[in-house]
This record gives sequence, C-alpha cells and structure tokens, in this order.
Amino acid sequence: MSEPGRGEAPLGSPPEQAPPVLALAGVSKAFGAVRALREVSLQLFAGEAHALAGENGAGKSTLVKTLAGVHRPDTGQVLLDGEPVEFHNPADAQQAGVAVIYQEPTMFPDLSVAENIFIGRQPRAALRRIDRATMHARATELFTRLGVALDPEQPARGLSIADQQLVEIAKALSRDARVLVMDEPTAALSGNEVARLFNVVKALREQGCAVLFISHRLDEIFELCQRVTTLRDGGWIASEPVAGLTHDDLIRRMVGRDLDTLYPKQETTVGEVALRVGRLTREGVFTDVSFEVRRGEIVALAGLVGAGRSEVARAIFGVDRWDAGTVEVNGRRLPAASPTAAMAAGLALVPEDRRQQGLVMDQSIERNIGLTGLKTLRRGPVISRAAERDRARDWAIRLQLKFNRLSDAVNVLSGGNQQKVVLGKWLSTRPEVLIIDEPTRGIDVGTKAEVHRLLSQLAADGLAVLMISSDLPEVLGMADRVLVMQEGRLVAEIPRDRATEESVMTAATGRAS
Amino acid sequence: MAPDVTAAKPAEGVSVPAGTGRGSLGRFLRWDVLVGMLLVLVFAGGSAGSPGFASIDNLSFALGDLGEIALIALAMTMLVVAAEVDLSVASVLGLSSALVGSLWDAGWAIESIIPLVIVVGAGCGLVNGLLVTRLGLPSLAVTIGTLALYRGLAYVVLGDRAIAEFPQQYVDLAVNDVPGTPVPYPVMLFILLAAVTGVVLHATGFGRSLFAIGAQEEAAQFAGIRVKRIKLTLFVLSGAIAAFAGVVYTLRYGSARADNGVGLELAVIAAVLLGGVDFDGGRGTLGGVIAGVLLIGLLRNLLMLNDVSTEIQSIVTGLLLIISVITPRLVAAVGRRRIPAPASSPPPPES
Amino acid sequence: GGTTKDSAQQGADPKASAAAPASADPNAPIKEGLKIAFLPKQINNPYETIVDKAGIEAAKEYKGEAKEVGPSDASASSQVSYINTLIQQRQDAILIAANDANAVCGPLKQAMSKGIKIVAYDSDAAKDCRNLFINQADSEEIGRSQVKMLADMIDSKGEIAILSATANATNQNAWIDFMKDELTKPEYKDMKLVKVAYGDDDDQKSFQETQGLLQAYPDLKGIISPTTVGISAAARYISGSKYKGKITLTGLGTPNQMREFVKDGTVQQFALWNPKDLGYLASYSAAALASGQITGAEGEKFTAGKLGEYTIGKDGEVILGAPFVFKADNIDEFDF
Amino acid sequence: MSAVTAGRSSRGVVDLVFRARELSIVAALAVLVAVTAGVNGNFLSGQGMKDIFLNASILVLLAVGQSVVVITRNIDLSAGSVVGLVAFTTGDFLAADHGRGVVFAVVLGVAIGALCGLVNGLLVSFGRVPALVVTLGTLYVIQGLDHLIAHGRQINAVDLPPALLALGNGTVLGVPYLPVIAVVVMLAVGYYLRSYASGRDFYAIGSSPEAAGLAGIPVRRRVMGAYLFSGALAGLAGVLWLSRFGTVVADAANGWELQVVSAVVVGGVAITGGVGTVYGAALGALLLTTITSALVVLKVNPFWQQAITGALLLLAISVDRLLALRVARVLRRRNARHGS
Ligand SMILES: Nc1ncnc2c1ncn2[C@@H]1O[C@H](COP(=O)(O)OP(=O)(O)OP(=O)(O)O)[C@@H](O)[C@H]1O
Ligand SMILES: Nc1ncnc2c1ncn2[C@@H]1O[C@H](COP(=O)(O)OP(=O)(O)OP(=O)(O)O)[C@@H](O)[C@H]1O
Ligand SMILES: [Mg+2]
Ligand SMILES: [Mg+2]
Repeated sequence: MSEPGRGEAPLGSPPEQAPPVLALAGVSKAFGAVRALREVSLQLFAGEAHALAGENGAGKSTLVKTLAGVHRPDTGQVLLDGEPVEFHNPADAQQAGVAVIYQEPTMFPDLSVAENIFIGRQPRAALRRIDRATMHARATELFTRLGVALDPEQPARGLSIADQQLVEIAKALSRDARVLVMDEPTAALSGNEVARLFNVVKALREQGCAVLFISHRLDEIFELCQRVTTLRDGGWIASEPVAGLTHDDLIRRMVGRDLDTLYPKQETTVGEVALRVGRLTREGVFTDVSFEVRRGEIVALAGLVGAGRSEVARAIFGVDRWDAGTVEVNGRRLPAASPTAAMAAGLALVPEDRRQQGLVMDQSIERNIGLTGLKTLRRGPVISRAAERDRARDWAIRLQLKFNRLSDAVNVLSGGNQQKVVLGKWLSTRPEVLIIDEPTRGIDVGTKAEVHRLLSQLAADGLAVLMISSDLPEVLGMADRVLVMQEGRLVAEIPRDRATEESVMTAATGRAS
Repeated sequence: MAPDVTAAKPAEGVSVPAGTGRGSLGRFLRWDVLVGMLLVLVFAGGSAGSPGFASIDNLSFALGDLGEIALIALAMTMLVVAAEVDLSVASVLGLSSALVGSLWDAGWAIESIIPLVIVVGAGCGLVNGLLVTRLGLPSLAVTIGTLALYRGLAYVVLGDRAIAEFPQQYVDLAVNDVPGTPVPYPVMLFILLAAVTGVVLHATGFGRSLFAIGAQEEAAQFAGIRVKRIKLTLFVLSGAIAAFAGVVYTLRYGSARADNGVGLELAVIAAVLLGGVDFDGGRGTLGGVIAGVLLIGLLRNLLMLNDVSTEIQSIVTGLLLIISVITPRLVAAVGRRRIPAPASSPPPPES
Repeated sequence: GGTTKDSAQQGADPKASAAAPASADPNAPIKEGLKIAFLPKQINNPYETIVDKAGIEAAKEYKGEAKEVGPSDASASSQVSYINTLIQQRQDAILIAANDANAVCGPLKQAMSKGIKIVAYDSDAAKDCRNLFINQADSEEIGRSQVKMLADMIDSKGEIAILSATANATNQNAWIDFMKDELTKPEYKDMKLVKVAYGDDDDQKSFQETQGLLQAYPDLKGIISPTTVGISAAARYISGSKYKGKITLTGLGTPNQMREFVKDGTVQQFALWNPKDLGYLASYSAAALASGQITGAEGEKFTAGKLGEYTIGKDGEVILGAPFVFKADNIDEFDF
Repeated sequence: MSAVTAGRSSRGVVDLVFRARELSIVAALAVLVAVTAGVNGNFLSGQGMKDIFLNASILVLLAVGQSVVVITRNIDLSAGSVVGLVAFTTGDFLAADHGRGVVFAVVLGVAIGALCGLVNGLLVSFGRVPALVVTLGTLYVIQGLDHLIAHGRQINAVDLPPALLALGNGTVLGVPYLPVIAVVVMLAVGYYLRSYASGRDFYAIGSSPEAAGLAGIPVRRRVMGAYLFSGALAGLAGVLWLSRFGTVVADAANGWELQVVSAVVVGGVAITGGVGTVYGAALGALLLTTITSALVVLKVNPFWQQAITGALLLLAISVDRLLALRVARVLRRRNARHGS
C-alpha cells in the first residue's frame, strides 16, 4: 500500500510541509481470529475534516479506539506531529490533545450533566477545590453553542440517547482539542441537532482543529468533510478528496459493488387492521395516541428526538405501563404491561437501545437469537441446542451477519452487526406486527438497503410494520403512511403521496397547521 | 414468509474457520473444571496420605455434614446467576429449626410440622422477593435486613430454649446412609435435586432466562421474559429450601435452637463463588458449585484429620476463594499471550 | 451421616472389645501414651485456653499425648465435625465443653461405641453421651452463691439485673435458673430481678446492654454477670460512667481481666474457680477412665495428681470445688 | 429556554430528594430518640447522649471507610476482621512494651489496617476480580491470622498504657474523644469527596467503570486508594476499639462486616455504586446503634430485639425507596407540563 492518504490537495488543505497532526502508519489490529485492521494508514491535518467510511465491521471504531489509546496496535505506529507516540491508555491520548466521541455514549448516570462533561478536569478554585459555578457556566455555554436546552445540574440518568450523544459532543468540545474524533455522533440525532453540530464542528475546523468523522449517512460526509478514507474488511481502500466523488463512487468503495437502490419499496395490498391503538396515554410521557396499522403496511412514526415515539412503542409492547387507552392486536385487546402477552399475540419490538434492551451483550449470537424462542426451541422440557443453532445460523445467513462463530459473544460484533442480531432475534419469532425503533441506526448503506428490502418484503408478505425513525429519507422512502408526533401527541397523519421533508418537518416542529 | 435475502455472500459468516487454539484452551482451563480437578487431587492426596480419610465412615460423615450447605447452594446458584443474592438463608434455617422445635414441643406431629415449616420458609422467601421485585431494592440490602429479622423471629419463637428428643425414625432419615452406600439420605435427596437443578439451569428455557436476566436484565425484559416473576420464584424457592435444610439440620443434630446455623450464609456463598459463579450474574455452572461445595468440605475434613488448626483452615479457605477468582484471569492473560495478537487493553466497552 | 449408627461398626473395631468394661479396677495403673483430645467450646477463648493448657500439662505428668482442637466459632455443628475427626484418629479419650448438650450427643455416642472415653467439662453434654462430667462447681452452688454475694453487698435490697452471655448458653441458663430460685427465698423479698439481658459474649453488645439496663432501670442496685466477657465489659462501662460507685457489679470473671476494676473500686468482689485446676482434673479423669480405673459409675474414686482424690457423684458428675471469691486484698496473688 | 427553567425547578426537587435521604434518617433518629426519651428521660441525659455517641463512633468510622469503597461499586467485607486483627496486635505490642504511647499505637494500627487494605486493593484493582469474593477471602485470611496470633490469649486493660485507655473514655470539654475523631474524619472525607476532582472520580468510577476508563480517570489507582483508606480507617477503628474496651480477645468486631454494610445501605449509599454520601453512611451507623440502645432502654424483650432491628432496617430502606419512586413520578408529570 503505497503512500496512502495523499491525493491531490483539496481546497483549504494545509501546505505540504506541515506534518499531519495525528496519523496512523501501517496499523494492524486483530482480535483473536478477527483482523479488524490490516495495515491501515491515515493522516489527519489541522483545519481539515476527514471522513472514515466503511460497512459495519469494516474497522472504523477499532481505528478510532487505536487513536484514542483504548487499543494498542499490534503492528504499525501512531504518529503525533510526525513523531511516533505510544498511547498506553485513554488518558495519554487526551493529554496529547485528542478528544473522542465514542460510538456508544459513555455516561456516568449518577453524576450531573456538567460533571459528565468535566470529570477529571473540573475547573478549580482556591485549594484545588472544584469550582462548581464556573463548571456549570461553562457547560451552559457549551450547550448554547450546540443549541440544546439541557440543565447542567440535572443527573445524567434518564437522558435519552440523543441527549446523551449531545453531552458526549459537549464533552469533546470542552476539551479544546487539537484532534476531534467522532464515531457516528449523529446516529441518534435528528436534522436540527445535526445542523447545529456541523456548524460547531466547522467553526472548530476553521480554528485549526483536525477532525475525524464517521457516519453511515453519506450526505453528512459530503456536507462536512474534505477528505474521505474508506475501509473494507479492515483493509485500507482509498483516501481521497471528497470533492469530485459521487455517492455511488463512495458506496462502491465501501461495498465493493454497485447498489441499485437504498429504498426498495414494494407495492403491497393492504389488508385488515393488525394493530389498533386507542387513546393511549402514559402520564407525563404521551397523551391520547390513537392509530392503526394494517397488514402489508409500513407505517412510520416520525418526530423530533424526544417526541415520545419510543415511549409509545414500549408501552404498546408492554415494557412500560400505560395509564389509559387500549391496544388491540388482530382485534384482541392486550393486557397492560405484559410483553409476554404481546409476544403471544404476534407483536415484536426491536428496541432502540440495542446494548441495553436489544441484546445480552455477554452472551453468544445463538443465545441472543434464541432468547425470544425459548418456548419454540423446546424438545420436551429442554432446549434443543441444535434447533437453537439452526435458527441462529439461518438468520445470520439471511441477514448477512458478519461473525466469527455463532458461539461468540455479541459484544465483539460491530455495532451494525449487533443490530442485525437484534433483527434476527425478533424476526425469528415470525411476528404479525413488527414495531421497529430506529431500524437502521448505525447500519451501513449496504445493510441498510438489505434491511429496507427485508422490511418491504415482510410487509408484502402481510406483516404490519410500525417503523420509528429519525432518518427522514428513510421515512419518506419506506412508509405507506407517516404519523408525526410532537411533544407526546400525535399531530399529523400524512399519506405516502403527500409526505415530503417539508410536510413532515412542519408537523414535527409544530410550526404550521 | 421471510423474504429471500440469502442471495448475497451467503456463506461469509459461517465459513470462517472455527476453533482457534484459544477457544479450546480457554474451555479446558475454565475455573469450574479446575475446581473439579482440585477436588480429585484433594481426594487422591487424602486417600493416600491420611488413613481414615477415605473410610466409608468418614466420607459418609463428611458428605452428611455438607448436606444443608449443598441444598441451599442449589437455590443460591440460581439466584446468583440471576444477579441476586439471598443472605437470609441461614436465618431462615434457624427460624425453621426454632419452629420445628417449638411445634414438636407443643405436641405436633413431625408429618405436619415439616410441610408447615417449608411453607413458612417459602413465605420468608416471598417477603425477600417482593421487596426486591416490587420496590426494586437491591437484594444484598434487603436480605441483610431479613437476615436480622428472621433470626430475630427464631428467638421470638424459641427464646433460650433448646428442644431435643425427636422421633428416632426421622432422626435416622436425617442421619443414616441409604442402605448399601456411603450416602446419607439428605445427600441422596441433594443428588436428585441437583440433577433436576442442573437440567433446569443449563438446558431449559427457564435456565436460559436466568442467565439472560443476570447478564442484562433490561434486555431480558424486552425479550418477553417475566423477570420479576422469575426472581420472585427464585426467592421463594430459596426460602423453602433453606427451611427444609433447617428441618434436616434440626433432625441431624437432634437439637432445635434459635441460633442454629448462624453464619452459614457466608459458607454457602463462599462455595458458590468458589464454584466459579460470577457474583455479577449471568455466568456459572452448577457442576462448578457442586465441586466447590465438595472441595471446601473435603479439604476441611482432610485438614482437620491432619490436626491443622482451625485458623489455618480459615486461611486456606480464604486463599482458595481468592485464587478462584484470580486464576481464570491469569489463564485468560496467558491464553491471550499465546495467540498471535497480544491484546494489551481491557475488553472494550462497546462494538 | 453416620452420627447415631450403633449397628454395624461394633464388631469391626478392634477397640470395641475393650469398650465399656463391666467393672472398674481402681488399682489399674494409668496407661502410658494415652491419646487425649480437648475440644473446647471455641478455640481462642482465653478462659478455655487456660483450662485446656492445664489439662495438656497434666497429661505430661502421666505420659499421655494430649492436644487441643476445636472451632473458632462457638457452635455445636463445628464441634460435631471435630468429634468425627477425633473418632477417625482413634483417640483414647475426648474431653468436650459442649456448645449444645444434645447436638453433640449422636457423634459422642458413636465415639463411645468405639471405645473412646468421653469426659464433658465446663459445659455438660447430655448424660447418656458422656462417661463423666467435670463440673467446675456445683451449678446450684454457683447460681445461689452469686445471689448471696450480691445480696451481701446491697443489703438484700433493690432492683437487680443479670447480664448473661448468649440466650442459648447452657451453663449460664442453668445458673440463672438457680439464681431465680434462690431469689424466691424470703430473705431476698426486697430484691427484685428486673431483667435478664444478653450481651452475646461480645464486648460492644455487652457494653450497650449494660448502658441500656442502667438507663431503663434508674433504681438498679446491682448486676450479676456470670460470664467473663460480660463482666469485664460491664465493669469497663461503669468505671467510665457516672454510675461508678452507685451500682454493684459482680459475677464470674478472671482476675487478669478484672484487676483494674477491682483496684479502681468499680467492682468489690467476683468469683471464679481456678480454671487450671478444672483442666487438670478433667485431664486426669479422662486418663483414669481410659486406663480402666473408673467407669463413671457413682461412688467410684480416683486420684487426680496433685489435686488429690475425687469421688464420682450422681449422674457421673465430679465437682471441682467451691468457686473462689476474688477481692482487692487477694487478687494480686493470681495470674490468669 | 423554558426547558432550562423547568429543569431548574425539577432540580430543586431532585436536590431535596438527595438531601432527603439524609433528612429522612435524621427524622427517623429524631422520632426514635423522642419516643425513647419520652418513655425514659435518662435516655437524653448527659450520660445517655455520651453513650450513644461513644457507641456509634467506631461503627461510624468503619461506615465512612466502607462507603468510599461502596461508592466505587466495590465492597470491603474484611473491615470487621481488620478491626479484630489491629485491636489484638496493637494491644499485644503495647502490652509487651509499656513505654510506647498513644501516637505509636495509632500509627501502628493504621499501618496494619492500611496494609490489609493494600492487599484488598491490589487484588481488586489489578487482579480485576470481583470485590465481594476477594474481600470475603481476605476476611477469612485476616481472621485466621488474627486467631493464629492471639492463640487464645487476651489483652487486659492493666497491660495497656493509661493514656491509650484515656483516649477511649476521656473527654475534651465534656465531649468524648471517640465521637470527635469520628466526626472530624467524616467531615473531612465528605468534603473531599464532594469538592475535589479526585473525590468526584470515586463517584464516576462507581457510576460507570467503563466510562471512567475512557474518560482517563486512573481507575485502578482510585480503587486502590479507596481500599487503602477503608483499611486504614478500619485500623484506626481497631485502635479505638482497644482503647475503649481495654480487654480484647481475638474476635473483636467479629461478624461486623454485615453490620457495617447495613449502616452504609441504610445511609443511602447505593450498593451499586456512584450514589451516596459519607454523612448518610455515618447517620446510618448512628441510627443502627441507637436502635440497639433504645430497644434496651424501652425494656423490649431481648428475644424481640433482633427481629425489631431487622424490621426497622427494612423499613428504612423501603421508605427511602418509596420516596424516591414517588418523586420520580412527580418529576415525570412535571416534565409533561413543561414540555422538553
Ligand atoms: N473487542 C473486540 N474483540 C473481538 N472482536 C472485535 C472487538 N472489537 C471489534 N471487533 C471486531 O472487529 C471488527 C471491526 O469492528 P469495528 O467496531 O471497528 O467496526 P465498525 O467499522 O466500527 O462497524 P460499525 O459501522 O458497525 O460501527 C468487527 O468484525 C468486530 O466484530
Ligand atoms: N430511560 C428514560 N428515563 C427517563 N426519561 C426518558 C428515558 N428515555 C427517554 N426519556 C425522555 O422521554 C421523552 C421521550 O423520549 P423518547 O425516547 O420516547 O423520544 P423519541 O421520540 O423516541 O426520540 P428518540 O429519537 O430519541 O428515540 C424525552 O423527553 C426523553 O428525554
Ligand atoms: Mg463502529
Ligand atoms: Mg426513540
């Protein structure tokens, strides 16, 4: 691999003689038999935003962790200002001016939001005491820059994933770092917040900060970054300026082939009502939510982050209690707060937080997929391991899961592949109504297309799908009908032919109507 | 009904060669297996070096002496796998013993005392379970409280009295061996229960649920597992078994007192932990626990036979516990070093 | 298992033939090399240590091999494990201070069936599970004398309380029963036992119980604490509180523990037998049993070295003697 | 910015709840003391108060040490056995050499305790093994060592330097030394944990050990520190035990591990780490000891005492929990009204 990372100089790139602020040279990293990185090189320059693209499991997060001092490379070097350095732990990297937003939020739920941001480097007053007033003021200032209304003194426990992500971003910004590394910071955010974030990052870049940015939303790469490095299966494919690349070019580099369409929506015939929700209310969370989903239909539930969509899903499935209202599946009313009854009635919920809710991270792929089928996998009183394995293998193949062994713990899978395991776990219950919360969060384009095709086909086969998504193109591309929630209420229902970015956003922000 | 999505790269995941060296090495050097091997070693060493150790009399006694701990350890294993713990077991045992004594003293028949006492034990477990599942209190805290409460109730029931002279046929059942074996009846019962528990824990859906709850409770709940009900069941079971162990204890020693079995909970927990069950839940095997119970019991027996003082026994028990948690880490570290990739850092928190 | 099996084993054991000889031979010499084991309530209990050490010393006099084994917690179940071990080790005699008279019974019977002689000391086992009980002092005598001693000091007037060990302590409960009985006598009509408290032989607990007693019963005149841990904790509390001089404390304690409090006037007198003599006598009685000098029947006599001749009383009990009363003027003569 | 104001008002409630954890213990204490004193005036007499504080001091010290460990999501079951070991070995040293003073005793005791803590800390933080197992192991080991050293001997008050005994029973300005020491330690530790960056690290570690590592917090060093500190405090408690009781056998504070953990839990320190204060833990210790004393003063049948103590303990943690749940619900409703 000769001289990667130096294509023709893009607009605004630094003079040739200035060495990259941070660079990887020929770095390899393996986990057991999995070679997560193979001789990868990458150079980050001051004042430049650099994108890292690749499918799920391509090695992006591993690369990030290598830069962050979490992993040490097996071979190859990390270079800081052209000099080789060794980061023994995250503290070393932070010392060197590298701020990292990890793919999954790393919160301290019991500490206040402000402390989460400043832990370990709180502003000091006399006698090295913590200066809380300054700390809170600085946190507020950061939130203002990001345009979010978070109270610095509130405990982090109970923050939505989006809010957690915003705190992570504030944490990274607060470091005034020379290098800002962001691993899918926007996966949980909706349009507004992404726009704010980009403004802040652009400002930082202009002040001379080097940025490494990872996202599966290609538009974002084109909007924010000057250069892009593509990984495939842990190997380096290309480093080149973004200008002059097309979406299809990038996808081809990532996937190694062309992709026909991201939203393969199939025509279906809509059948009778499968899920009917009537005036569902959970005090303080959502109020009077009524809608129905028919067989063969994909209904999207759109809205801003925190609108209460996930809460509705949780209540329908019975994980949370509801205070008033009814839920019917195929005409039969569900008792409140019983996931077991919901499952028996043919309901499935793919939750939004796969690490906490979707998966038992320490357990194997086959066990996770088998967890929803403990009754069906029985041979007599005992579970048949063969049946369990067959079921897992079956779905692993269908979903193109990338794994080493079915008996590996899911926590060694990449984020996207974890999501596939959750999908397999629920699809294997052969549900009649599928509620799927952020189906493609953190999933690469190739898989995204697959998931979409899968959803389409499931609907065509008569499944009723309720899809919660913050990805507007996905909503528009896949939904037969769009329901919009705002602050705990259902405010609009828009049929497919009238659903546009405009109409959905207008309803979601409550500006019109 | 599932669509055909098998077209692209179908065999990709599956084709990766399975079984690298680490897997088999790791599997072999698991702690519960090591405990088993250690047990064999102690047994072999004892038989060779200490006359009297391997005698039928001694083994029968040593096994019988472990009866209550072993019984309680069955329920405790399931609880700890589900990331809960019950520290009140020894107090339930004491309460049960006190009840047996006072009811017997009051002229009840043993046949009706035993079921009643087991129901009371289940009730004690229910209280633990309700406090844990309904109020969401940590079981460590709850059962420290009920540890005091149930022991206190034992004193309320029996005060400073000691009741003896239980009917001989029941004492025999608690003490004698199953004819033709060195296995006392309670131990035989334990063997049967252990077989059932082993199957339940490792081969049934209920067992799978326990591991899932212990490893990630919220995910288990989202998978439709009735987390609270299962936990409640476990606590009730633990209480009932502890109460039954109390009956066995009372009959075996022929003495009902309010302070019977004080401190037994730590012995049970030590055995469970020594058997390689992860106190954080989600990991462990029943085989390991049984080996752990036997190892502690037989090793103590062997040390006693060799006139090793009780202080040293205590130290050996403590060291064993420490070694039981250190060894797997060392093995893992060594194992990692042998693999081409020297992973230097801790397991990462995410993807 | 196997604790009350009296079948099967009898014939198999060579020593069984020697078990329970029909009659005693008072002139039999003490055998050399007798294997004798002391099994105290709890190892590490200083009082028990003094007793057992003296017993082990005594064994040297008659060329026996004596040892002390035992649990670190005062529980019957641990003692049972040790009895089993001692049976496997084929000791000639086991001396036990039983934590629970009944719980140790089964295994002791099994030991006896194998020809092992059982001597209970300090705290008795059930009668049919031992050959002899060496009683430090007559239980009745202890109970009654404690009341008398306190009555003398408070002019037989006022409220009194007892601070015991654990609620299940066999000895203490026996003594307390006699104390209560003694108090029913007319000469104590002005003395009223208001409470039996339990300090669990734990310093802190005994301390707190003493405080509680003094607060709850402001008119309390005297406390009897028939346990060494209890009396020293109570004395220490009283000596550092405003109650010093107002309350009379007595009971059973060792001179070393109590010396400070006798000297500073907190305690006027307390009692105890000589624990060394107890161990010594127990040791000799075990040897006499194992050598066939005695069988444990009432009326038999044996010589316990320097302590002289003892006669076995009713129910196989041998009584060491009357408890000794320690006061300011004699306490310095003792060191234990 | 309506969300921010909503946040602020809800924070007021949250704050109150957090303080309520301590307030509710204070209230429980007040009720207990009032009832007891109502029945028996002596309970609140000078001597009565002195007794309560003296009784609680040693448990308070242990609870303070324990809560630092528990806040980091670990546990130290060996604390009680350390007290026993230190009380005996220190006493043994002093008895052998009358010339030594109080300072020597304290230094020696704290050093022995710290050594035990060091072993725990090394095993837990560098061995990366579950704290409960390790400290249960060291509990057995330390207890064994203690008994091995004591070997049935006992330390008597006459063998100890009078100055040391005075420490256990003497007073400054009418206040006994022990509670003064306990309160000073508690305040210092509480202030440190709240107001110093390294103090906050303990909370961060307990709240999420993984996140703490990624945030560059020296996790091992802090956990190590927590154990070292807990061990040292247990050592100090051991010396104070010696000075208070004078007569010491090997099993001083035997079985206290669960009592200390109870005190910490009652005091609102979450067993799962990250939450709680040493003030709460100290109050928990005070409450527990006061219950024991009060039950005696109230002439409760001794056979009921333990049952009542257990029931009160359960009541304390349940009420606390119910309160928290209730406030959470109120917060949720409030959120709804203000929007987000
Ligand atoms: N700690 C680990 N142990 C074993 N394998 C690991 C570990 N971490 C990552 N891997 C493997 O390394 C490969 C790269 O994973 P990585 O998380 O870097 O992918 P990614 O590009 O970030 O994917 P995604 O877009 O889904 O986040 C995957 O095959 C993953 O299973
Ligand atoms: N675990 C939780 N505990 C407390 N509050 C929560 C929790 N999760 C979410 N919330 C709050 O509930 C409200 C609704 O959140 P919800 O996750 O349902 O929104 P959403 O529309 O699904 O958005 P998202 O895109 O983030 O999933 C938000 O104000 C959020 O802060
Ligand atoms: Mg990733
Ligand atoms: Mg959501």
